[in-house]
Amino acid sequence: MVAAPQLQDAVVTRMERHGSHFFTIGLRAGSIARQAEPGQFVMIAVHPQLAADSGFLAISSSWDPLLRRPFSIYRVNSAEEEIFLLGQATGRGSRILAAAVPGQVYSVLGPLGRPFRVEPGWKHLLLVGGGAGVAPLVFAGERFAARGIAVTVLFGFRNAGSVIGWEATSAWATSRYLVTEDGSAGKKGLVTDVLRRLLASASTTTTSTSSSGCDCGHGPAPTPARFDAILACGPAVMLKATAELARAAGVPCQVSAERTMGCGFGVCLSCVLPRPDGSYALVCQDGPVFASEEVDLSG
Amino acid sequence: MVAAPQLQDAVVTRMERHGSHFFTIGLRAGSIARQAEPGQFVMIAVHPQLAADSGFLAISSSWDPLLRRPFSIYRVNSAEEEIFLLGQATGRGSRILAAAVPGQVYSVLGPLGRPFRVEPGWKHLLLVGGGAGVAPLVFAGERFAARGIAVTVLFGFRNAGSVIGWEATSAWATSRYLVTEDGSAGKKGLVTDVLRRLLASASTTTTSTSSSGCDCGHGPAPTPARFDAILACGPAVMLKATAELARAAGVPCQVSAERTMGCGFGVCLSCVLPRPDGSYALVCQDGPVFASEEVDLSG
Amino acid sequence: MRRRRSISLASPVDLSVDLGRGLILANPVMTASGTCGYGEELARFIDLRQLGAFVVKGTTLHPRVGNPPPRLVETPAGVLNSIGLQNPGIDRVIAEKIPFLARLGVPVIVNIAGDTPAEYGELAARLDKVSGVAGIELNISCPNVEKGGMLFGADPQLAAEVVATVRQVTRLPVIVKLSPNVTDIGIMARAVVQAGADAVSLVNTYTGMVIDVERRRPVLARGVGGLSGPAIRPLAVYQVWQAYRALSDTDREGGGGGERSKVPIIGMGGITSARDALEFILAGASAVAVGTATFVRPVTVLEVVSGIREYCQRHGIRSLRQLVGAAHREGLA
Amino acid sequence: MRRRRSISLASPVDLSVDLGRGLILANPVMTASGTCGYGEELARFIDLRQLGAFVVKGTTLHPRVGNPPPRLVETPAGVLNSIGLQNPGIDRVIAEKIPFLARLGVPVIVNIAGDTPAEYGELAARLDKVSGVAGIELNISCPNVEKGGMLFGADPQLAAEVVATVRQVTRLPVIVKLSPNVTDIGIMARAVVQAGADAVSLVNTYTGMVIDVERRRPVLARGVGGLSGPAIRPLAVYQVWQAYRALSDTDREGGGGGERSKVPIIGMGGITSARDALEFILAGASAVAVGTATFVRPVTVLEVVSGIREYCQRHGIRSLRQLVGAAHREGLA
Ligand SMILES: Cc1cc2nc3c(=O)[nH]c(=O)nc-3n(C[C@H](O)[C@H](O)[C@H](O)COP(=O)(O)OP(=O)(O)OC[C@H]3O[C@@H](n4cnc5c(N)ncnc54)[C@H](O)[C@@H]3O)c2cc1C
Ligand SMILES: Cc1cc2nc3c(=O)[nH]c(=O)nc-3n(C[C@H](O)[C@H](O)[C@H](O)COP(=O)(O)OP(=O)(O)OC[C@H]3O[C@@H](n4cnc5c(N)ncnc54)[C@H](O)[C@@H]3O)c2cc1C
Ligand SMILES: Cc1cc2nc3c(=O)[nH]c(=O)nc-3n(C[C@H](O)[C@H](O)[C@H](O)COP(=O)(O)O)c2cc1C
Ligand SMILES: Cc1cc2nc3c(=O)[nH]c(=O)nc-3n(C[C@H](O)[C@H](O)[C@H](O)COP(=O)(O)O)c2cc1C
Ligand code: FES
Ligand code: FES
Repeated sequence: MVAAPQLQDAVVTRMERHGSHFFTIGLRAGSIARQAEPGQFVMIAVHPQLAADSGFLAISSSWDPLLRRPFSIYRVNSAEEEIFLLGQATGRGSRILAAAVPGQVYSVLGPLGRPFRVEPGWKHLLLVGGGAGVAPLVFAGERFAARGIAVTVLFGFRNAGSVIGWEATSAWATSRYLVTEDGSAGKKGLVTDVLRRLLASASTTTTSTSSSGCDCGHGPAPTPARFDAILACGPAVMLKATAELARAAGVPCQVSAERTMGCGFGVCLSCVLPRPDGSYALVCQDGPVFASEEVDLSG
Repeated sequence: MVAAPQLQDAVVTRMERHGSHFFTIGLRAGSIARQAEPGQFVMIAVHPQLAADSGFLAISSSWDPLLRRPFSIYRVNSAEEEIFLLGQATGRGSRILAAAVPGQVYSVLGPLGRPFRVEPGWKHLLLVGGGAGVAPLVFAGERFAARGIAVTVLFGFRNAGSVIGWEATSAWATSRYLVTEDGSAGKKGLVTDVLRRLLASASTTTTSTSSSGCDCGHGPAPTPARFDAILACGPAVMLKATAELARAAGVPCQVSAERTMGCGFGVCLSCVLPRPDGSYALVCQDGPVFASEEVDLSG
Repeated sequence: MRRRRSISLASPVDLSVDLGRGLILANPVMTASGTCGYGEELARFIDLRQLGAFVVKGTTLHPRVGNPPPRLVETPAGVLNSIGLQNPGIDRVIAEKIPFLARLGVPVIVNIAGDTPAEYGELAARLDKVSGVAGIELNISCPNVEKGGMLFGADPQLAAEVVATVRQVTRLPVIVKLSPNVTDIGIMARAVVQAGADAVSLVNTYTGMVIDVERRRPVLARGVGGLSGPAIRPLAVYQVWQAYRALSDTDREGGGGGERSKVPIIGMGGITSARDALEFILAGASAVAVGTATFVRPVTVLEVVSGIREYCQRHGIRSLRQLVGAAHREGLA
Repeated sequence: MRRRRSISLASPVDLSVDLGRGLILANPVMTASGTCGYGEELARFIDLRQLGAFVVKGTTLHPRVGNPPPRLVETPAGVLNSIGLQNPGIDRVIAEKIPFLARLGVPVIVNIAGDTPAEYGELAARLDKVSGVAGIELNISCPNVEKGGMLFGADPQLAAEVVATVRQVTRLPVIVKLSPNVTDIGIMARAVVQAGADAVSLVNTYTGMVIDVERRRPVLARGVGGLSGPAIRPLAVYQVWQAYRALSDTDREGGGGGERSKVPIIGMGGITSARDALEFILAGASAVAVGTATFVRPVTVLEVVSGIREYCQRHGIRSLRQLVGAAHREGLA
């Protein structure tokens, strides 16, 4: 049973902007930091909060944008009761949030959703991430590696300027593969190019050194037997391709899906993803992490 | 002819909070700083601005609160092309603005409205201000004193904790009178109590030392002949009482009025104040400074 | 000037509301249908027993999968939704959903939607004796389904027919949820009250559309959706104001002799705080519901309860009833 | 998938709009009546000649002082106003206000409001030969005056009567400004077009109310007001969508043989940027107007012009006409 989500006023402890679009924000959110599991997310209000109005309850400083925004938990610093989010400033809400300053207070709801599920006996995980989608994978890698599981990382980005979350993986990854669309960092190509080779080599060899090598500058790294599971997060088209390759290779695959979310906790019914049987799953409650065959990722 | 107002993106140069409600904000706004005259105001968007949306023109980061807020120009630092506003955090908009941080960019429209008018030959002005209403008077005193006009200051506040703009007057005021409603700073009472005495003594003596003395701790100051005019700004009830006392004493009185403003530049017709003939004046265009007999201050 | 009695802050305030047919709520604040599911999700954030009533998601005779996504798009200070009444159907709602709320003891109002008057009747009949169900809300104003919905909500005769059908099969209080997408909501309010409604609730969402200019088509899969949230509040307050005027001369069916009884109005649309709720009450609502704000801040509905209580204490109001419609009486001076 | 022709960014885009009776605007963007006075104030911020047209403040036969304050109150992402048609009367507008705009050469559309059909006729007749006046907009939808206004705007027969009266006395293009406070705006649109309107503009403001809970009465002196601004945009886009559908089968009077001519719709309600304007165009508007956004950012209306041009260039659109109503045609997949 996943712990109950909390509504917390969280102080910004750190705010860093990376390149022109990404930012990482640290928030002091004790009970979320304590309970969060990899794959879970928070809903954060994009405007800082003000104190209560005299006599009346001021909910937010502004009603536009109205909705909170979902962000995966990227890292947790338990000692400091901090959570970190890795955000991409794209639309109105995330750009407003990107203006946060340490010391300001933001309202955060979480942790929400179902986390990645690692089964007993799993020894080697492959994390496949694209863009800001690497966020929950970094948390997952850190946590699961600490439990002694081998973790291979395969991250893809548009170009060198948008590489994010990569440094954080060096502390615990068994092997790391970096690709960019234009080849300006790591190998040129898509994650699926590398994934295809990784799965092929893993299924034909029992113990091997990665044939494609590690493009992160650390030289070839040893790759254990085969992957017990793939955990993936990123653009829908990447998730779909990853799921298909995984299925073909017979490797269980969990994907973290994204959908417009009105509430994040199951009451608005907006975040639906079709199941193969035509009914709908709620990304916020049944997900965001799904076994890839549970949902129709193109729906 | 008053110069044309400008729409400017102004960087916050300074932000200070005073007590629990007041703040002064410095903004780099070249053409406004150069053109502004005492009594004029700006309309400021309460949310910081974001860069333009790719391909589309992003106007503001948020549409709620929608309207700009009017603030009098409190001081001008011409050398640095800075304007200062003295704000009171009361409702939603001003409280959001009060969260401004140096370096952020705010959209400012101004200078707007008609300034205080000082006629040739005027030698002594009395400034009567209450609460945040002292803002345009500080600018007026500074400017007119620099032109060699004697300026007496009479400011009233609720209590010691809400005294604001008082320090700034010491550099140029001929005499200063401070009152608070609870007597926790200056003399206990209302500005009208002191005003009544000032006008009485001024009209009976030609050259006098203020009979009520200066309550600001600087000891009695010399008061020249009589006041050529009173410039007043503050709560409506104070303005009305001041205008009446001025009329009785035969001293010309200009008041800076406040009204909800939709636009600040004459197109929404929301900021109306009745004239004695039943027609309406626009506070943003015909004012905010009016000769006290031009408008019905209770309307 | 109004006189203010100086009473202690701790003095008790009577917040109870009589919705008719014996349904008395401890306080005037409820959840708005479709914004709080069937209670289990919200129960993780608040104690549902402190609500005046819990209004469940719109329920139909047969299960509905709802509309394809996207179902929701944000608008300035609002959201546009097209959920399409996704729900497990009345039988499963009765078997699996209502017991949870019934156990808590919070009055449950079931929001129902049908394609025909007969379907509304059938739904109401099945609910009539279900333990825990305190009232029925007829959703005749959903803009997000092909049939029924809006049609009934915009036609006084059709609406009256639905109400009359339901009235015959249930002794539960019947609340009719009105659409604001009409020229005169007062006509609709009178029609349903004359047909036997015990109360009216308003507003449901306003029909709207957002277009994705890059893809040159509506964002929502079904094109149109229903607008809710703070953006609509001034419109909704006005609709309650109008409905209150229209109902001022209309007796509640069975109101009997004696004092003229007003038909209670449940006001909603963009409520985010006690202040907002009080706007509706002063405009004529006896009770209020919180919808979209729950998405943003799940504790809102209880903050509204405590905020209203504080307001009454601060203003020396002993009974909330004093405030209902007070903005009409204080006049425009 | 839509094909995108790759053309140079500098390629010219035809933004012109034909509003009928020879009134051709250089671009589709105008000011909304009552939000830009008679031009002098706005001219301090923008070059009015770059506008498609300038629509002046609602003008009446006799001068009006307007409603007592407060006349405006902010709402979530909107404003509620009750100005009450303050204006100096038609004679002074003709003598003192129009010459300024006429000299600039921007097409002037005069928004008029009367208490009776005859008054509309009288106003139109006086404007018929005034130099610089390019069109007349009939405001049959103002919620802020006692008589006329809304009454005409909610009744297709009364509205048609007003239009027919005006049609007889002027050869200027007649635009009818519709109220959104109706069950079906399509019925109103058809009625006024059949009565001789050359174009329709929509929406005027939505009737709303804000209550001051501390004073327990409406904030606005007249109680109700009209809601405008971003808050209403999704509602207004939908109304344009509906009007476009309704008018798709309705010929423009005098449209003559040959190709079926659509009646142009001027869309407005919450436009703050080119993106917003494009929503209206894609929903079926041939032109758009910017109202409340001008208060917040006086340069908006010109930013919309340049933003639309950029959009067309980026998407390889040679003529804006290709986009009008395109969201209907691209279908909902
Ligand atoms: C479970 C989950 C976890 C996520 N984790 C991350 C993360 O760790 N880092 C990160 O950068 N992004 C993450 N996203 C995506 C992020 O929520 C969106 O980028 C963000 O909501 C966009 O908001 P906006 O205001 O910038 O865009 P706007 O275009 O202004 O948003 C308008 C509306 O669309 C919704 N929306 C827009 N894009 C998306 C999207 N891709 N997914 C879901 N809703 C969207 C918004 O929430 C909002 O309701 C996650 C999404 C989900 C559902
Ligand atoms: C010409 C002029 C100069 C001003 N100069 C100053 C100044 O130097 N320092 C200062 O602290 N205040 C000044 N004010 C008052 C200041 O504009 C208001 O306090 C402020 O707009 C309140 O906004 P809010 O968001 O805090 O209140 P809210 O209650 O959220 O505002 C809601 C609406 O009411 C309007 N409003 C509320 N109170 C006032 C008011 N007193 N006057 C006008 N509109 C109001 C707001 O502009 C807004 O449109 C001035 C007002 C005017 C008209
Ligand atoms: C996502 C969503 C789903 C809704 N579903 C229903 C419903 O099933 N039945 C109903 O009567 N109203 C439904 N409504 C309308 C709300 O109950 C309420 O009338 C409306 O949202 C206005 O209130 P608000 O602004 O507080 O949300 C729904 C509203 C939303 C936003
Ligand atoms: C303060 C104000 C005054 C208005 N006056 C008029 C008017 O005189 N005549 C008219 O037809 N519409 C008038 N309108 C309506 C606008 O022209 C426009 O239809 C409406 O505001 C919606 O557009 P917007 O959201 O861009 O403001 C007025 C609107 C506002 C806000
Ligand atoms: S986001 Fe509301 S139900 Fe999932
Ligand atoms: S504030 Fe708009 S006219 Fe004065």
